[in-house]
Amino acid sequence: MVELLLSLAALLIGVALLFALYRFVRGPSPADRVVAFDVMTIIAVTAIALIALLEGRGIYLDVALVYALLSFLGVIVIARYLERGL
Amino acid sequence: MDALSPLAVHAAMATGFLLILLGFYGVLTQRNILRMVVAFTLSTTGVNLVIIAIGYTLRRTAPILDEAVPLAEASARIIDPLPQALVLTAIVIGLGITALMLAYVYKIYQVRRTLDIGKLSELKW
Amino acid sequence: MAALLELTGAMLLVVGAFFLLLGGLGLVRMPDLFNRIQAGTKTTTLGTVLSLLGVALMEPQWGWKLLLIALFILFTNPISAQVLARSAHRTGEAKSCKTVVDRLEEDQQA
Amino acid sequence: MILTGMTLLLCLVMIGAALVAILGKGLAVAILATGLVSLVASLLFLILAAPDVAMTEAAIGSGLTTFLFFFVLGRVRGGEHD
Amino acid sequence: MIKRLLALLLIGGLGGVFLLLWLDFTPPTELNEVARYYAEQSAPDLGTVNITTAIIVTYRGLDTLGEVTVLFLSAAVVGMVLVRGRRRTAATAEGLVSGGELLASGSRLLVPLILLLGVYIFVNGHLTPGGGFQGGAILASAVLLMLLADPTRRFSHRLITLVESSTGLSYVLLGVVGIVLAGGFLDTRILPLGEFGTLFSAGAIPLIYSLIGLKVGAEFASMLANLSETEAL
Amino acid sequence: MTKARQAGPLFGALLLVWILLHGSLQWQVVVVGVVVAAMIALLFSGAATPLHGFRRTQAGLRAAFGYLGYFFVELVRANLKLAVIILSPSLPIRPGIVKVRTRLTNPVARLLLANSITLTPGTLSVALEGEWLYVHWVTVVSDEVEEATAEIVAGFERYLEVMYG
Repeated sequence: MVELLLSLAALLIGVALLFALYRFVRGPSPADRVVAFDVMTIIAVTAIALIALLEGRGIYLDVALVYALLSFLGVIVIARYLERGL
Repeated sequence: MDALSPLAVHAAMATGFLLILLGFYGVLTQRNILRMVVAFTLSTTGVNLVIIAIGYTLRRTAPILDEAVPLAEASARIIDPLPQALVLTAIVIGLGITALMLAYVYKIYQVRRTLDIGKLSELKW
Repeated sequence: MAALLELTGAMLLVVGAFFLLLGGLGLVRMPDLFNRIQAGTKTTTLGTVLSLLGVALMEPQWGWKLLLIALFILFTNPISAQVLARSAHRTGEAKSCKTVVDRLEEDQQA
Repeated sequence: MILTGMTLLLCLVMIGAALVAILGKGLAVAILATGLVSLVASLLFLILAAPDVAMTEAAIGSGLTTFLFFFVLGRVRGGEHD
Repeated sequence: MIKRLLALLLIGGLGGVFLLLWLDFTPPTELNEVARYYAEQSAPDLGTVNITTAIIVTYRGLDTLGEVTVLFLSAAVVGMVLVRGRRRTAATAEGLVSGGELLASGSRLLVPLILLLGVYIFVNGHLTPGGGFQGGAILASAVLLMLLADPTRRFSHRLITLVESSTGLSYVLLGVVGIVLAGGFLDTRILPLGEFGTLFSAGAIPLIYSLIGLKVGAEFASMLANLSETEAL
Repeated sequence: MTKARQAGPLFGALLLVWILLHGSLQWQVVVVGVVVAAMIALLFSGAATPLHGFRRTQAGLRAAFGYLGYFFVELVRANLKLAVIILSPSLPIRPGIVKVRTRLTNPVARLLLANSITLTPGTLSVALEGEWLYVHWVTVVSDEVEEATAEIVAGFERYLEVMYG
């Protein structure tokens, strides 16, 4: 049962990733792609937690910690580039 | 708990190889230097991925001995740590190299006002 | 008891993943950038927090670290969304034809 | 099983992002796509049981590389079209 | 046209080689001899939980020293390449758009947290994934966030250089101490191994990794500072 | 002295985060944590934490809990509302950027307000200038300053005003 639910969660996350990828490829403007990128990094945090769960290794969460705290930097860099504040 | 099948390792490795090829293609065909740098970083990532995929050993886990992997079982449970150490180094150096390349791109643009590789022809013979 | 906790955790994880999926869908369906940011920020924040809570229920000894991850997400995610929205507005990002009012633009022109 | 499926999907996303990086129209998009490649690579490293490498990729790919590229791109903005 | 054809040919040839390699590859199920040595010996020998760290800091410590040197050189060359364009005053930065109040408050809030995370990552290098390089990159990310919130911000080059050179010197000195007190250059068994799995264990590894972390952080930070201070074209 | 007092809340917050990161209270962890937190706190005495300017009275504490509860309820409401919008085929949106007023002056409180607004039903802070906050609203109910303020800001401001004075 738990196994099934976990696969369902993984499937949902994967589909979400594909939707975001669609927006990333289609654009149309760079800012749209940045939003897709942002969503993908947040999805990655959940994916890391899921991987840690599946492998049974709590230490993997440190990677999620790094992403949770640093992923917004990339978005801010691009936002500042777009408004010419770099 | 949930094991990775050989198929996945092969897929990851193929992706790595594909990334290397795509990066090389980009480096060889692009005319804009900045785009060449982008392609170069792409192939760096590909190389790293291939090395990590080679280092993966089936049904084993990361080389960190905590409560999930006690010391006594270490040699039966963990994967080869050496490629990881290698790639870790490569990624950090990769950032240094990227920074260096970008500094040169910046300098070239400052002096020549162009990024087109075709117009930078002093070294041609 | 432990089995029940695990089941609840897995369900929460699925709910969280569903919200992430909604975020992706919103990203595809929404007509302009600002609405996409809205869809992308709110749903992914709640989705991540819920799924981290689910993981915490399944593996209680990871709780503190998961709590910190959730806190960091709650702080950083809106900041990046706001900075992006501001920058996009400043660069004149196209707005959907459904937009009824834009006070910021009016004030900037005044 | 789940992890295998995840790996295959991530490989697909990675190839897609790499194609965008090489063939995409604007330079900004190409750089953004390399950021995406680095993100997916980090997840793949984690699945392939290399958390150290995944964390390195996370720490470096999420902010620093993107900044370096966009900074230089911002300074050479005019050079893009020739 | 001919160029593109040549490129495609080259890519095709390389792809063929890769294909052969790929078809030949079967994922192993057993460790090779070197890996088994590391798996069995590094924990009793050096007291590290994370074997990758043991390899980077001790078994291949000299490589790491070289790596840090390469990073230092690339940071120095970036500084040198850009030195001609160094901005004299902050006045030229007036054209830059400021980051806005939200980003400023957010960065004030998050910079200490990011620094703390960086320190956590490199102090726990022997226990959890991560170590000096990751931690250093995270420290530099904190500097990057400050820079993004306020592009005109100046950093103290003297402080950065001081941190970089003193940590580098201490690193080499610790290596030399290893020759005197233990088995050789960069041998980390100069301090007691401590209790396996606690923060103060694994000999000098946490100390060396902290030094590497600070040094890498200072190198990346000096790179960022040099870049941000170059004049806009 | 004032510097040390200013660094106090930051030091406390950092030490707390440090201990949560390790998830243990071994003496080594605490010792290293104290040293690291003290160093960062002294280096960045100008930095902010949620504790900065926080009114440490019973009323402030009660407001903080009220704020947290209200925030999570609003977060869930926001997502359900957005889910309805995204899943309905006709996409019933009426977007616009409205202007609202805030009375808060403490920077941390203003940041928390903007973040909360971003995460709650249908609104996204776009810019914060002086007392004006520009908010993108998916379903604009009213574009008058006072009504929009009552609709968007008032709920959070009630708690934040007590918390940060």
